Amino acid sequence: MELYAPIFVLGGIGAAFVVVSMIAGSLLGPKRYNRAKLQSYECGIDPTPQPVGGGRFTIKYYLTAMLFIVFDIEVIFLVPWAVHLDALGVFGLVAMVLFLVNVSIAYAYEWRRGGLEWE
Amino acid sequence: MDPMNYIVLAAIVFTIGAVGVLVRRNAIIVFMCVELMLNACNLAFVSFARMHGNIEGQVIAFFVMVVAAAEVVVGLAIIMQVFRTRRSASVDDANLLRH
Amino acid sequence: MLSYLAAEPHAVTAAADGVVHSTAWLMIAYPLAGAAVLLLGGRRTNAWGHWLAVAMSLAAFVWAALSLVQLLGLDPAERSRSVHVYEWLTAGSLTIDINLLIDPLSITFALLITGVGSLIHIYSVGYMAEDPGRRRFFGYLNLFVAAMLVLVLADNFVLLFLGWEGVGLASYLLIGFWQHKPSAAVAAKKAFLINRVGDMGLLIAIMLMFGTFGTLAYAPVFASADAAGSAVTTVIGLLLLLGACGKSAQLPLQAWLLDAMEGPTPVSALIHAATMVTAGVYLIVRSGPIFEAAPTAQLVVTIVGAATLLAGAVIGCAKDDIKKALAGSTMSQIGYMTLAAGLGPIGYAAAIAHLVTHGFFKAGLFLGAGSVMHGMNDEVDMRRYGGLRTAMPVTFATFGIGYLAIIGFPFLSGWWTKEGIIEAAFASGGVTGQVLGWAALLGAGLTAFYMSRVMFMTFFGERRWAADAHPHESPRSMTLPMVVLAVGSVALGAVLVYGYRFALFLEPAVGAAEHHEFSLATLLTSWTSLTALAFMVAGVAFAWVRYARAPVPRTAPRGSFVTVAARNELYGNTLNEELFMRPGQALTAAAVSFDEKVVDGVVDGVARGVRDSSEGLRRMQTGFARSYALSMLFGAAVVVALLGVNLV
Amino acid sequence: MNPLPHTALAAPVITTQPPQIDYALLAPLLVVFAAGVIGVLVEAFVPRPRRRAVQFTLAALALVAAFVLTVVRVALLPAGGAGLTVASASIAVDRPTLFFQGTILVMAIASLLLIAEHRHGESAFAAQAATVPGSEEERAHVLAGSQHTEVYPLVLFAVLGMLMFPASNDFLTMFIALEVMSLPLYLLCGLARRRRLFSQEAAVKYFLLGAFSSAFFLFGIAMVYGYAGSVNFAVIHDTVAAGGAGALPGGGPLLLLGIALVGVGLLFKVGAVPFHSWKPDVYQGAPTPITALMASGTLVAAFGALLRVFYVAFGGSVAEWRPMMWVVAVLTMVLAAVVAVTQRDIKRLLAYSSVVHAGFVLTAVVAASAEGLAGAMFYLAAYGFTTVGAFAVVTLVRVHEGGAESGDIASWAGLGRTSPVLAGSLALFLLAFAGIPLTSGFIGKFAVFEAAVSAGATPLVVVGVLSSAVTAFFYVRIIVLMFFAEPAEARPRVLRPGRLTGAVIGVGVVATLVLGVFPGPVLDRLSPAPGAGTAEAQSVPGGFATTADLFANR
Repeated sequence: MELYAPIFVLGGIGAAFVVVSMIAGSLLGPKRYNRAKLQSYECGIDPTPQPVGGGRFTIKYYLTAMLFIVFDIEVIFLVPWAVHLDALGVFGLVAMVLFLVNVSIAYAYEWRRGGLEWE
Repeated sequence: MDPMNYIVLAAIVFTIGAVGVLVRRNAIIVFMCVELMLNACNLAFVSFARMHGNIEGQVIAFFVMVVAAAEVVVGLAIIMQVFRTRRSASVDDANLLRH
Repeated sequence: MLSYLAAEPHAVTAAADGVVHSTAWLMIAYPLAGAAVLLLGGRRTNAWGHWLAVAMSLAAFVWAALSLVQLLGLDPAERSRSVHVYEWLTAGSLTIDINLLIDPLSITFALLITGVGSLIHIYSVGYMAEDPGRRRFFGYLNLFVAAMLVLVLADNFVLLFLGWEGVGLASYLLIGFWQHKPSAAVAAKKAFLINRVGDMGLLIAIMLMFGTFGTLAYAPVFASADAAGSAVTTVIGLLLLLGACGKSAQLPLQAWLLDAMEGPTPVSALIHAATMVTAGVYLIVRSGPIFEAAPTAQLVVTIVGAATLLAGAVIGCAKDDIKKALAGSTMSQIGYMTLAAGLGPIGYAAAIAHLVTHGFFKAGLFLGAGSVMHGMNDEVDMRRYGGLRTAMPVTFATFGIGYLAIIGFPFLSGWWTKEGIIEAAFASGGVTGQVLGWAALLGAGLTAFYMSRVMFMTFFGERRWAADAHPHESPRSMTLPMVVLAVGSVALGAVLVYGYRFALFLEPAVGAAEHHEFSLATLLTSWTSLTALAFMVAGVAFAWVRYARAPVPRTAPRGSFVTVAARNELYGNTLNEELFMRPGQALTAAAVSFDEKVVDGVVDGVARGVRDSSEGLRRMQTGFARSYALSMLFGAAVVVALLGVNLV
Repeated sequence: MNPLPHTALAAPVITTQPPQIDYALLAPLLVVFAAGVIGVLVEAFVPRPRRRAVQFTLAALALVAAFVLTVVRVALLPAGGAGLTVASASIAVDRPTLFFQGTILVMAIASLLLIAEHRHGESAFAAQAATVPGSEEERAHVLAGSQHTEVYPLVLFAVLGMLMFPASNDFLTMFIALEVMSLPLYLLCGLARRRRLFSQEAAVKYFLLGAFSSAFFLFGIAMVYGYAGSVNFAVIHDTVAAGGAGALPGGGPLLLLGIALVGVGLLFKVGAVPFHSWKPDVYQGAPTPITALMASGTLVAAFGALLRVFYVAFGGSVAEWRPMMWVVAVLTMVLAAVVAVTQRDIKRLLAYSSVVHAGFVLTAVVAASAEGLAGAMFYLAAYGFTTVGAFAVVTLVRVHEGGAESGDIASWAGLGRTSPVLAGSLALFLLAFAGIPLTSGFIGKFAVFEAAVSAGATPLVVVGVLSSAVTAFFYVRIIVLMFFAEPAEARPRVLRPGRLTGAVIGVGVVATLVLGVFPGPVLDRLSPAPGAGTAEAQSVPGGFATTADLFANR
């Protein structure tokens, strides 16, 4: 149990800091809202396209996010394969190539059917 | 530390997810609760893998992550489509089919 | 795999079986082919289809007759033959073969079904001449004959069940044949519902038999019935009885038969009088060894039979509709057979003999009724008949013979066979035997009364016809079958019963029973026979006083041009009737109301209960995905709990 | 729970040997998968007008080829013994697998014909699913004649999952198969051309509840893994059989919890009460050809998996899970039959009927014997043919020419007069559902009830018989309505069956009759030859030491 004590302490400090600073900020900080502050990105550039009804992002972001998840998650299989590349040999290589071909076919479909176009 | 505690934690997380599915109306949140349940399963798998000293549980956890991602994509697509039709993501609004 | 062939000692190969027996399946195939051609052939077969149906039915009859000849050529001990057709299904350790059992009992039935069936086919050619659905009608009739043959020729319970369902289907189709009449549709539905109860009993009995005996072929099941213990056989017996009650319209499942009279009259004659409704009796006699191993079940069978024979007779007294009066009579007569079948081997031959003769005279009576209706513009109310004997002489003569046969007029068919049942009832001994015997005797008196009532109201007395009625004799194709059936009603009883010929013939199938030396003198002078005769005379006399000597009140014609005076007369007469025979009326009213309120009430109540709970459960399907998830979680909790029990 | 000995927490040993894979035994799966992938490429590169023809040809060829390969594989199995396992024992190729895969492929081909049926350029699927129902955009797509040819690869992937599901020999493969089967089906449910709100709602419900149930399934797997330290069925079975040697100390409760939760996941897929609530809604909302696929193929696959899990992995715990199956089977047979009585929509009615039939098959599962397995297999095949045929008939009865399907049963009144052949076929299917003799339904019921009775589950069979009496009532009600009732005011329009739909109905009729009249050859083949078990070790009827010996698992 002693082994974990520093971790718990650190975690406790971190949490306390978050809570305290949020409360303190809302109590102490000045509140002057303007248009720029309410925007999604406070860099001054308007998001395209605009959120519908103020605040909600358009569906296109979700679409891209979904595509990202699908292709991103495949790396899960690449890492263990890479770690044991030697032991798995040709079999592993062929298997991984086939796997990547399949993923690229999905990518090709996405691309040809306009999933990657913003408008 | 008794590794069984992780299993208990997994069970608790799983229960939280299950309860969330029952009490939340927003389809996205219902769905997130399902993902929570899957993650609880993953926690249980890796804990058991540790306890048994074999690797199967970890391998399963990897696969579960991929499956969960695929499920996210399919699920979000469906929920999004319904939202566009009904302008509502509440699961309770979709009840034309009943009795 | 225990197949029938292994256990049956005198089953022989096809080669040794002789041509007729080895091709016994043709008996079924002929009418089945006829049905297929008629039902699938469409309008092309309209012109000649009915003759094809008649030919197919006759062919089956010829085959049955040839089978009988071949059977008689065998040594009595060899007279139970199983003919293998093909292996139908193998499920685990159970193999069901399509085997046909040719033995005296099944051949008797096959002859009755195809013989009476053919006559009724011929009759229907005339009766249905004007009906646009005639082709379909004959298709169903042929289908019925085929299914009924499957039922009686089966050598195992599964095949029997196939035929059982088949006749149910054909009966259902034929009751609802005139679908444009809402009452016919309702009647068909009622028959279906009530029969389901019986069928379920049979099916559960079959499953229990499989569970107990590990096979469903007759021979091995019956061989081990004794060893199974009386608790099991009693349950099986009672379930079989439930099946029999449904099919044979015995209490408490009798309600459908009266409504079934909505079907065309030839159907009432063939299915609801001569053949299908006797399938229950066949089932009980065939399953004799099971009942013999379960005395309690046997006792219940006899009680059901006795109660039905009285209830049916009382209902027969109350109905003005000629077909419904005859239907009540059918119930009552089948009650006799059930009673006898419940008495064990001593009663089997009596039951089957009565079944055969009843098949003839009751079919004849129904065909006669149909002929009357045919001549009277489909009028069924006997109060609108009267004095028809001159207008329809052939119908009168044949109906009259059937009438004399059913009331047990000496030396006609019914006398011989009913006497057998009464005697068997008394011979079974003890208080039960006395009660059953007296019930049978009382039934004989009631039979005489209500049948005389039908006879007098229809053929005697003044003419109470509707204004537009022009009664006329029916065409030759209708009267011919009636004549043949009348001949059977006269002679068949003596042929079967004299010298215990029929009992000896059936012995290989149902087992031997004690019987003393036959002598006509003892039969004539026995006290039961004399008492029955006295009851019969009393019944006829009473009916004569009530319906032949006194004028019969007529009810309002359907055209509703009735005068108020006629109505008053009717009311007055009703009052007279009420005063004159209040006890009888009360009894009949009670019987009818029991039939309508309690029995229908139970059937309706069950149906309504299912429907209401269905509506309630339907509401649980709320359409909310979250409530579905909740029910899943609930289910998961139940499942976990059920497995958690193992830890305790 | 006691802390584990410290040695158990040692770093896992990783063995990395490339696995030996017998590709010939996996050929049907690979063919279907390859066709699905090529289908995606077709979507990407083949010009729009030719896609449908190419996709249909590709899918049909792949399914037929897979079926042929499945039949050929029967010869590859060693004589005697149950079969082989492939790919590190993750897939079992044995007689049940081959039977289930063959059945699934036949059902898939039939459903594919319904999916491909076109009238006036219209299929059962939305022109463009991404458009909002009722919008201008949707109308534009309809007018342009757009169509979703993605349906074909999706169906192929779903079929791939179905083929893997009953063949899986470990829980990981089974879980993947479950998802590969389910994910495309979720999407396909939402693609109906008409009544799109219903369809989308069906997709959402199916998806949310399906994901919910697979979470239970997965947690159950985790528990079983925790008990046995492996997800391989044979290992789990052996661990149980060895009385827990090699299992997690004190892990008994884990196993029970695992059995329960895995059971929940599988019972959800077969639609047993109380996990059935998705079925009526989804069956009603989904495009009818997809409903046909789910009611036949998915049901067969799910039962195949259920049988394998409970007979092999949990084959040593029959006494533990039997009471649970009893309760579920009784609930399923009784409640679904009762609810079905008052249904007014034909697809909902068929959905409840599918639930009841699942209950009948569960009685065979309860038997835990060779007969139970054979009975369930026969029942599923027989039911599959009949139900595909029934749904094919449903696709033809429309509100008006070119309109939506007329699901309201009341509007089917008098159909027997206007379309005797169609109504006759449906009547035959309904009679088969009701279990009337000389139809496949009777033989199937007989086989499963017989198995249950031999296993001593007579009360269950009594409930089954009562329930089938109730079901007969509502099936016959439809027949009566079609043949004996006056045609309704708003008479539906009955389309002439196209060649594809006609073929499906025809095959359904023939299969229903042939399996009813001559079931012998099929039933014979399903009854396993007495196994190697010695006479003393025959705890399972038919000469098997355990239910696991009915399958190949090593």
